[in-house]
Amino acid sequence: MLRVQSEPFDAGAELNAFTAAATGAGAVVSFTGVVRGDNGLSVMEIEHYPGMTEAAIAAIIDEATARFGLSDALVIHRYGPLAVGEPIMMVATAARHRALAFQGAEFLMDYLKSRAPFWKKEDGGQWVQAKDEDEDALARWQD
Amino acid sequence: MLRVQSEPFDAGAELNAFTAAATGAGAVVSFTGVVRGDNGLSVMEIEHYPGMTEAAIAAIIDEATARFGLSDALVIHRYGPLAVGEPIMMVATAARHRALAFQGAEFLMDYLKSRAPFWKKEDGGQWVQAKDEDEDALARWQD
Amino acid sequence: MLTVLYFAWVRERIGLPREKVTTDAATVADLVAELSARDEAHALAFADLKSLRVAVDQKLTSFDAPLAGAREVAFFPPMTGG
Amino acid sequence: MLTVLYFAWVRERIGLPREKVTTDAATVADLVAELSARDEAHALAFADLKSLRVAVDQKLTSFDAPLAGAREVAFFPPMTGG
Repeated sequence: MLRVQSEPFDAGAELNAFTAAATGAGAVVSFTGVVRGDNGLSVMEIEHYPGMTEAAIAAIIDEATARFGLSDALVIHRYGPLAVGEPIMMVATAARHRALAFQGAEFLMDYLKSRAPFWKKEDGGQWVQAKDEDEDALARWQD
Repeated sequence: MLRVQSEPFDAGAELNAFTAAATGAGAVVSFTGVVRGDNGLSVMEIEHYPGMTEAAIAAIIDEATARFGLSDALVIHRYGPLAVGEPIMMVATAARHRALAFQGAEFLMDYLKSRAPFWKKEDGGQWVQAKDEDEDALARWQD
Repeated sequence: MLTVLYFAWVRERIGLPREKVTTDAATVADLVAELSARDEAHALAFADLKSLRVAVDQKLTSFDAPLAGAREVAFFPPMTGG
Repeated sequence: MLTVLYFAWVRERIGLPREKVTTDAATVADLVAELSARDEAHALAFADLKSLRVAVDQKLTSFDAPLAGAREVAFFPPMTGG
Protein backbone atom coordinates (compact mmCIF):
# COMPACT_ATOMS: atom_id res chain seq x y z
CA MET A 1 0.00 0.00 0.00
CA LEU A 2 1.30 3.45 -0.80
CA ARG A 3 -0.01 6.96 -0.66
CA VAL A 4 1.65 10.17 -1.84
CA GLN A 5 -0.35 13.15 -0.64
CA SER A 6 -0.15 16.77 0.44
CA GLU A 7 -2.71 16.32 3.23
CA PRO A 8 -1.59 15.51 6.78
CA PHE A 9 -2.13 11.94 7.96
CA ASP A 10 -2.74 10.36 11.36
CA ALA A 11 0.20 8.00 11.93
CA GLY A 12 -1.47 6.30 14.90
CA ALA A 13 -4.70 5.63 13.02
CA GLU A 14 -2.68 4.33 10.05
CA LEU A 15 -0.67 2.03 12.34
CA ASN A 16 -3.83 0.63 13.91
CA ALA A 17 -5.49 -0.01 10.54
CA PHE A 18 -2.29 -1.61 9.23
CA THR A 19 -1.92 -3.86 12.29
CA ALA A 20 -5.58 -4.91 12.18
CA ALA A 21 -5.21 -5.91 8.52
CA ALA A 22 -1.94 -7.78 9.05
CA THR A 23 -3.54 -10.85 10.62
CA GLY A 24 -1.13 -13.58 11.46
CA ALA A 25 1.91 -11.34 11.21
CA GLY A 26 2.91 -11.15 14.88
CA ALA A 27 5.42 -8.33 14.39
CA VAL A 28 4.67 -4.81 13.17
CA VAL A 29 7.33 -2.10 12.86
CA SER A 30 6.66 1.53 12.00
CA PHE A 31 8.85 4.50 11.24
CA THR A 32 7.57 8.07 11.32
CA GLY A 33 9.64 11.00 10.07
CA VAL A 34 8.81 14.34 11.67
CA VAL A 35 9.89 17.86 10.62
CA ARG A 36 12.57 18.99 13.09
CA GLY A 37 12.68 22.65 14.06
CA ASP A 38 16.47 22.97 13.77
CA ASN A 39 18.03 26.42 13.34
CA GLY A 40 14.70 28.19 13.63
CA LEU A 41 13.14 26.27 10.77
CA SER A 42 9.38 26.74 10.73
CA VAL A 43 8.27 25.30 7.39
CA MET A 44 9.69 22.53 5.20
CA GLU A 45 8.63 22.32 1.57
CA ILE A 46 8.74 18.98 -0.21
CA GLU A 47 8.80 18.79 -3.98
CA HIS A 48 8.21 15.52 -5.77
CA TYR A 49 7.97 14.04 -9.27
CA PRO A 50 4.35 12.91 -9.72
CA GLY A 51 4.13 9.55 -11.44
CA MET A 52 7.72 8.55 -10.89
CA THR A 53 7.28 8.89 -7.13
CA GLU A 54 4.50 6.32 -7.03
CA ALA A 55 6.31 3.97 -9.42
CA ALA A 56 9.57 4.19 -7.45
CA ILE A 57 7.86 3.56 -4.11
CA ALA A 58 5.84 0.65 -5.52
CA ALA A 59 9.07 -0.94 -6.77
CA ILE A 60 10.77 -0.42 -3.38
CA ILE A 61 7.80 -1.99 -1.57
CA ASP A 62 7.79 -4.99 -3.93
CA GLU A 63 11.48 -5.56 -3.37
CA ALA A 64 11.22 -5.26 0.42
CA THR A 65 8.21 -7.58 0.51
CA ALA A 66 9.96 -10.30 -1.48
CA ARG A 67 13.30 -9.93 0.24
CA PHE A 68 12.08 -10.01 3.84
CA GLY A 69 8.93 -12.09 3.40
CA LEU A 70 6.76 -9.25 4.62
CA SER A 71 3.09 -10.05 4.91
CA ASP A 72 2.31 -6.39 4.35
CA ALA A 73 4.03 -3.03 3.89
CA LEU A 74 2.82 0.55 3.92
CA VAL A 75 4.43 3.80 2.76
CA ILE A 76 2.79 7.21 3.15
CA HIS A 77 4.79 10.26 2.02
CA ARG A 78 3.67 13.86 1.96
CA TYR A 79 4.66 16.71 -0.34
CA GLY A 80 4.06 20.45 -0.23
CA PRO A 81 4.56 22.70 2.81
CA LEU A 82 4.92 21.00 6.21
CA ALA A 83 5.09 22.69 9.60
CA VAL A 84 7.61 21.78 12.30
CA GLY A 85 6.39 18.79 14.29
CA GLU A 86 4.24 17.41 11.46
CA PRO A 87 4.84 13.88 10.18
CA ILE A 88 6.57 13.93 6.77
CA MET A 89 6.12 10.27 6.04
CA MET A 90 5.67 6.86 7.57
CA VAL A 91 6.56 3.29 6.78
CA ALA A 92 5.05 0.18 8.34
CA THR A 93 5.99 -3.46 7.87
CA ALA A 94 4.42 -6.69 9.11
CA ALA A 95 6.14 -10.06 9.31
CA ARG A 96 6.02 -13.24 11.32
CA HIS A 97 9.17 -12.40 13.23
CA ARG A 98 10.56 -9.14 14.53
CA ALA A 99 13.95 -9.29 12.80
CA LEU A 100 12.32 -9.39 9.36
CA ALA A 101 9.86 -6.61 10.19
CA PHE A 102 12.73 -4.40 11.42
CA GLN A 103 14.94 -5.17 8.42
CA GLY A 104 12.08 -4.56 6.01
CA ALA A 105 11.37 -1.16 7.54
CA GLU A 106 15.04 -0.12 7.51
CA PHE A 107 15.40 -1.25 3.91
CA LEU A 108 12.32 0.75 2.89
CA MET A 109 13.64 3.84 4.68
CA ASP A 110 17.12 3.58 3.19
CA TYR A 111 15.70 3.31 -0.33
CA LEU A 112 13.07 6.01 0.15
CA LYS A 113 15.74 8.43 1.38
CA SER A 114 17.86 8.18 -1.74
CA ARG A 115 15.80 6.55 -4.49
CA ALA A 116 12.32 8.08 -4.33
CA PRO A 117 12.08 11.45 -6.11
CA PHE A 118 11.47 13.87 -3.24
CA TRP A 119 13.44 17.02 -2.48
CA LYS A 120 13.28 19.00 0.75
CA LYS A 121 13.63 22.77 0.91
CA GLU A 122 13.96 24.71 4.15
CA ASP A 123 12.01 27.91 4.59
CA GLY A 124 15.11 30.03 4.06
CA GLY A 125 15.11 28.72 0.47
CA GLN A 126 17.95 26.26 0.96
CA TRP A 127 17.57 22.82 -0.57
CA VAL A 128 18.48 20.06 1.88
CA GLN A 129 21.67 18.36 0.70
CA ALA A 130 21.75 14.60 0.25
CA LYS A 131 24.03 13.03 2.82
CA ASP A 132 26.84 10.66 1.98
CA GLU A 133 25.70 8.49 4.88
CA ASP A 134 22.33 7.99 3.20
CA GLU A 135 24.02 6.75 0.04
CA ASP A 136 26.34 4.59 2.16
CA ALA A 137 23.33 3.12 3.99
CA LEU A 138 22.24 1.49 0.73
CA ALA A 139 25.50 -0.41 0.43
CA ARG A 140 24.62 -2.82 3.22
CA TRP A 141 21.67 -4.17 1.23
CA GLN A 142 23.80 -5.19 -1.76
CA ASP A 143 24.23 -8.92 -2.03
CA MET B 1 8.22 5.58 30.14
CA LEU B 2 7.00 2.09 30.91
CA ARG B 3 3.70 0.47 31.68
CA VAL B 4 3.02 -3.14 32.65
CA GLN B 5 -0.70 -3.80 32.59
CA SER B 6 -3.38 -6.41 31.99
CA GLU B 7 -5.67 -3.96 30.16
CA PRO B 8 -5.54 -3.66 26.36
CA PHE B 9 -3.86 -0.54 24.97
CA ASP B 10 -4.30 1.46 21.78
CA ALA B 11 -0.95 1.27 19.98
CA GLY B 12 -1.90 4.03 17.52
CA ALA B 13 -2.94 6.45 20.25
CA GLU B 14 0.24 5.63 22.19
CA LEU B 15 2.36 6.23 19.09
CA ASN B 16 0.72 9.60 18.46
CA ALA B 17 1.16 10.74 22.07
CA PHE B 18 4.78 9.57 22.03
CA THR B 19 5.54 11.34 18.75
CA ALA B 20 3.86 14.56 19.91
CA ALA B 21 5.98 14.57 23.08
CA ALA B 22 9.23 13.78 21.27
CA THR B 23 9.72 17.29 19.90
CA GLY B 24 12.90 17.74 17.96
CA ALA B 25 13.48 14.04 17.50
CA GLY B 26 12.84 13.70 13.78
CA ALA B 27 12.73 9.91 13.79
CA VAL B 28 10.25 7.70 15.65
CA VAL B 29 10.27 3.90 15.42
CA SER B 30 7.66 1.60 16.94
CA PHE B 31 7.36 -2.14 17.32
CA THR B 32 4.06 -3.85 18.13
CA GLY B 33 3.84 -7.53 19.01
CA VAL B 34 0.52 -9.17 18.23
CA VAL B 35 -0.80 -12.59 19.32
CA ARG B 36 -0.62 -14.90 16.28
CA GLY B 37 -3.33 -17.49 15.80
CA ASP B 38 -0.95 -20.31 14.88
CA ASN B 39 -2.13 -23.93 15.21
CA GLY B 40 -5.62 -22.94 16.25
CA LEU B 41 -4.41 -20.85 19.20
CA SER B 42 -7.19 -18.65 20.52
CA VAL B 43 -5.87 -17.32 23.83
CA MET B 44 -2.34 -16.57 25.05
CA GLU B 45 -1.73 -16.20 28.77
CA ILE B 46 1.20 -14.11 29.95
CA GLU B 47 2.60 -14.51 33.43
CA HIS B 48 5.02 -11.99 34.88
CA TYR B 49 7.01 -11.23 38.01
CA PRO B 50 5.53 -8.03 39.48
CA GLY B 51 8.21 -5.68 40.74
CA MET B 52 11.10 -7.31 38.91
CA THR B 53 9.34 -6.74 35.58
CA GLU B 54 9.21 -2.98 36.07
CA ALA B 55 12.78 -2.84 37.40
CA ALA B 56 14.14 -4.92 34.51
CA ILE B 57 12.34 -2.85 31.87
CA ALA B 58 13.44 0.42 33.47
CA ALA B 59 17.06 -0.77 33.37
CA ILE B 60 16.72 -1.84 29.72
CA ILE B 61 15.23 1.55 28.81
CA ASP B 62 18.01 3.41 30.60
CA GLU B 63 20.66 1.41 28.80
CA ALA B 64 19.03 1.88 25.37
CA THR B 65 18.58 5.61 25.98
CA ALA B 66 22.23 6.13 26.91
CA ARG B 67 23.63 3.83 24.24
CA PHE B 68 21.71 5.20 21.27
CA GLY B 69 21.18 8.78 22.44
CA LEU B 70 17.42 8.35 22.37
CA SER B 71 15.44 11.47 23.18
CA ASP B 72 12.64 9.26 24.47
CA ALA B 73 11.66 5.60 24.78
CA LEU B 74 8.43 3.81 25.63
CA VAL B 75 7.66 0.22 26.61
CA ILE B 76 4.15 -1.10 27.23
CA HIS B 77 3.77 -4.81 28.03
CA ARG B 78 0.62 -6.67 28.94
CA TYR B 79 0.11 -9.72 31.13
CA GLY B 80 -2.87 -12.00 31.71
CA PRO B 81 -5.05 -13.55 29.00
CA LEU B 82 -4.77 -12.11 25.48
CA ALA B 83 -6.91 -12.99 22.48
CA VAL B 84 -5.52 -13.67 18.99
CA GLY B 85 -4.95 -10.40 17.15
CA GLU B 86 -4.52 -8.33 20.31
CA PRO B 87 -1.32 -6.36 20.87
CA ILE B 88 0.90 -8.03 23.49
CA MET B 89 3.35 -5.17 23.83
CA MET B 90 4.85 -2.20 22.11
CA VAL B 91 8.11 -0.32 22.07
CA ALA B 92 8.70 3.16 20.70
CA THR B 93 11.94 5.12 20.35
CA ALA B 94 12.67 8.68 19.29
CA ALA B 95 16.04 9.98 18.09
CA ARG B 96 17.45 12.64 15.80
CA HIS B 97 18.33 10.15 13.10
CA ARG B 98 16.63 7.02 11.87
CA ALA B 99 19.53 4.62 12.37
CA LEU B 100 19.64 5.33 16.11
CA ALA B 101 15.87 5.09 16.51
CA PHE B 102 15.87 1.71 14.71
CA GLN B 103 18.84 0.37 16.68
CA GLY B 104 17.32 1.53 19.97
CA ALA B 105 14.04 -0.23 19.22
CA GLU B 106 15.77 -3.46 18.17
CA PHE B 107 17.96 -3.38 21.28
CA LEU B 108 14.90 -2.89 23.51
CA MET B 109 13.11 -5.78 21.80
CA ASP B 110 16.06 -8.14 22.02
CA TYR B 111 16.46 -7.47 25.73
CA LEU B 112 12.75 -7.57 26.51
CA LYS B 113 12.46 -10.97 24.80
CA SER B 114 15.05 -12.65 26.98
CA ARG B 115 15.68 -10.46 30.02
CA ALA B 116 12.31 -9.18 31.20
CA PRO B 117 10.43 -11.70 33.37
CA PHE B 118 7.46 -12.64 31.21
CA TRP B 119 6.37 -16.15 30.27
CA LYS B 120 3.88 -17.03 27.55
CA LYS B 121 1.51 -19.98 27.79
CA GLU B 122 -0.66 -21.19 24.90
CA ASP B 123 -4.25 -22.13 25.55
CA GLY B 124 -3.46 -25.83 25.28
CA GLY B 125 -1.43 -25.38 28.47
CA GLN B 126 1.97 -25.44 26.75
CA TRP B 127 4.54 -22.90 27.85
CA VAL B 128 6.21 -21.16 24.91
CA GLN B 129 9.85 -22.25 24.74
CA ALA B 130 12.59 -19.65 24.66
CA LYS B 131 14.34 -19.70 21.29
CA ASP B 132 18.08 -20.00 20.86
CA GLU B 133 17.85 -17.27 18.24
CA ASP B 134 16.50 -14.86 20.86
CA GLU B 135 19.48 -15.52 23.10
CA ASP B 136 21.78 -15.24 20.07
CA ALA B 137 20.21 -11.89 19.17
CA LEU B 138 21.65 -10.42 22.36
CA ALA B 139 25.19 -11.30 21.32
CA ARG B 140 25.33 -8.59 18.67
CA TRP B 141 24.95 -5.86 21.32
CA GLN B 142 28.03 -6.97 23.28
CA ASP B 143 30.91 -4.59 22.88
CA MET C 1 13.57 -15.86 56.40
CA LEU C 2 13.60 -15.95 52.62
CA THR C 3 10.65 -15.65 50.23
CA VAL C 4 11.07 -18.11 47.36
CA LEU C 5 9.00 -17.44 44.24
CA TYR C 6 8.22 -19.74 41.35
CA PHE C 7 6.95 -18.80 37.90
CA ALA C 8 5.58 -20.53 34.81
CA TRP C 9 6.15 -24.30 34.68
CA VAL C 10 8.37 -24.17 37.78
CA ARG C 11 5.36 -22.85 39.72
CA GLU C 12 3.15 -25.54 38.20
CA ARG C 13 5.55 -28.38 39.04
CA ILE C 14 6.05 -27.23 42.60
CA GLY C 15 2.38 -26.44 43.00
CA LEU C 16 2.95 -23.14 44.77
CA PRO C 17 3.58 -19.57 43.58
CA ARG C 18 5.69 -18.81 46.67
CA GLU C 19 6.83 -20.11 49.99
CA LYS C 20 8.67 -18.80 53.03
CA VAL C 21 11.89 -20.65 53.71
CA THR C 22 14.14 -20.58 56.74
CA THR C 23 17.59 -21.47 55.53
CA ASP C 24 21.29 -21.03 56.14
CA ALA C 25 22.10 -21.75 52.51
CA ALA C 26 25.17 -19.75 51.50
CA THR C 27 24.44 -19.74 47.77
CA VAL C 28 21.55 -20.24 45.38
CA ALA C 29 22.91 -23.70 44.56
CA ASP C 30 22.85 -24.62 48.29
CA LEU C 31 19.23 -23.43 48.49
CA VAL C 32 18.34 -25.52 45.43
CA ALA C 33 19.88 -28.59 47.09
CA GLU C 34 17.87 -27.98 50.26
CA LEU C 35 14.61 -27.47 48.37
CA SER C 36 15.19 -30.49 46.12
CA ALA C 37 15.56 -32.69 49.22
CA ARG C 38 12.09 -31.68 50.46
CA ASP C 39 9.87 -33.70 48.14
CA GLU C 40 9.47 -35.08 44.66
CA ALA C 41 7.76 -31.95 43.32
CA HIS C 42 10.74 -29.76 44.24
CA ALA C 43 13.20 -32.39 43.06
CA LEU C 44 11.44 -32.56 39.69
CA ALA C 45 11.28 -28.79 39.30
CA PHE C 46 15.01 -28.44 39.97
CA ALA C 47 16.10 -31.54 38.05
CA ASP C 48 17.64 -29.61 35.16
CA LEU C 49 19.26 -26.35 36.25
CA LYS C 50 20.24 -25.50 32.68
CA SER C 51 16.55 -24.99 31.92
CA LEU C 52 16.14 -22.62 34.88
CA ARG C 53 16.95 -19.01 35.60
CA VAL C 54 17.26 -17.40 39.01
CA ALA C 55 16.80 -13.88 40.36
CA VAL C 56 17.94 -12.74 43.79
CA ASP C 57 16.10 -9.69 45.08
CA GLN C 58 14.64 -9.22 41.61
CA LYS C 59 17.95 -9.21 39.75
CA LEU C 60 18.96 -12.00 37.38
CA THR C 61 21.98 -13.83 38.68
CA SER C 62 23.70 -17.21 38.59
CA PHE C 63 23.33 -20.32 40.71
CA ASP C 64 26.62 -19.67 42.49
CA ALA C 65 25.42 -16.26 43.73
CA PRO C 66 25.66 -15.74 47.51
CA LEU C 67 22.44 -15.41 49.52
CA ALA C 68 23.81 -13.29 52.39
CA GLY C 69 21.29 -10.53 53.06
CA ALA C 70 18.89 -11.73 50.34
CA ARG C 71 15.16 -11.43 50.98
CA GLU C 72 13.66 -12.86 47.82
CA VAL C 73 14.79 -15.61 45.44
CA ALA C 74 12.84 -16.48 42.31
CA PHE C 75 13.15 -19.52 40.02
CA PHE C 76 11.70 -19.61 36.52
CA PRO C 77 12.31 -20.84 32.98
CA PRO C 78 14.04 -18.67 30.34
CA MET C 79 11.88 -15.64 29.70
CA THR C 80 9.63 -15.39 26.67
CA GLY C 81 8.39 -11.80 26.67
CA GLY C 82 8.13 -9.34 23.84
CA MET D 1 9.30 15.35 -29.26
CA LEU D 2 10.65 14.89 -25.73
CA THR D 3 9.30 16.37 -22.51
CA VAL D 4 12.18 17.49 -20.30
CA LEU D 5 11.41 18.00 -16.60
CA TYR D 6 13.42 19.81 -13.95
CA PHE D 7 13.08 19.54 -10.18
CA ALA D 8 14.36 21.32 -7.07
CA TRP D 9 17.32 23.64 -7.69
CA VAL D 10 17.67 22.46 -11.28
CA ARG D 11 14.16 23.78 -11.91
CA GLU D 12 15.02 27.03 -10.13
CA ARG D 13 18.24 27.57 -12.12
CA ILE D 14 16.63 26.86 -15.47
CA GLY D 15 13.53 28.84 -14.50
CA LEU D 16 11.10 26.28 -15.91
CA PRO D 17 9.50 23.12 -14.50
CA ARG D 18 9.33 21.52 -17.95
CA GLU D 19 9.88 22.15 -21.63
CA LYS D 20 9.19 20.35 -24.89
CA VAL D 21 12.34 19.60 -26.86
CA THR D 22 12.77 18.43 -30.40
CA THR D 23 16.05 16.57 -30.55
CA ASP D 24 17.99 13.83 -32.26
CA ALA D 25 20.21 13.31 -29.24
CA ALA D 26 21.21 9.66 -29.00
CA THR D 27 21.95 9.66 -25.28
CA VAL D 28 21.17 11.68 -22.17
CA ALA D 29 24.67 13.15 -22.34
CA ASP D 30 24.02 14.34 -25.91
CA LEU D 31 20.78 15.96 -24.75
CA VAL D 32 22.61 17.69 -21.89
CA ALA D 33 25.15 19.08 -24.37
CA GLU D 34 22.36 20.41 -26.60
CA LEU D 35 20.49 22.00 -23.70
CA SER D 36 23.65 23.50 -22.20
CA ALA D 37 24.36 25.24 -25.51
CA ARG D 38 20.99 27.01 -25.40
CA ASP D 39 21.65 29.68 -22.79
CA GLU D 40 23.47 30.51 -19.60
CA ALA D 41 20.69 29.20 -17.33
CA HIS D 42 20.88 25.75 -18.88
CA ALA D 43 24.67 25.82 -18.94
CA LEU D 44 24.74 26.69 -15.26
CA ALA D 45 22.22 24.00 -14.29
CA PHE D 46 24.22 21.34 -16.11
CA ALA D 47 27.66 22.60 -15.09
CA ASP D 48 28.34 19.77 -12.64
CA LEU D 49 26.84 16.47 -13.73
CA LYS D 50 28.10 14.72 -10.60
CA SER D 51 25.57 16.75 -8.61
CA LEU D 52 22.73 15.70 -10.91
CA ARG D 53 20.59 12.63 -11.36
CA VAL D 54 18.55 11.70 -14.42
CA ALA D 55 15.44 9.64 -15.03
CA VAL D 56 14.28 8.50 -18.47
CA ASP D 57 10.57 7.67 -18.63
CA GLN D 58 10.45 7.87 -14.84
CA LYS D 59 13.24 5.38 -14.22
CA LEU D 60 16.57 6.43 -12.69
CA THR D 61 19.37 5.87 -15.16
CA SER D 62 22.82 7.14 -16.12
CA PHE D 63 23.97 9.94 -18.41
CA ASP D 64 25.09 7.48 -21.06
CA ALA D 65 21.61 5.97 -21.34
CA PRO D 66 20.15 5.92 -24.90
CA LEU D 67 17.14 8.11 -25.67
CA ALA D 68 15.68 6.03 -28.50
CA GLY D 69 11.92 5.84 -27.91
CA ALA D 70 12.06 7.96 -24.76
CA ARG D 71 9.18 10.37 -24.09
CA GLU D 72 10.19 12.00 -20.83
CA VAL D 73 13.58 12.92 -19.36
CA ALA D 74 13.93 14.46 -15.91
CA PHE D 75 16.93 16.14 -14.30
CA PHE D 76 17.21 16.73 -10.56
CA PRO D 77 19.62 16.74 -7.62
CA PRO D 78 20.15 13.66 -5.42
CA MET D 79 16.88 12.84 -3.68
CA THR D 80 16.25 13.78 -0.07
CA GLY D 81 13.01 12.03 0.82
CA GLY D 82 12.10 10.08 3.92
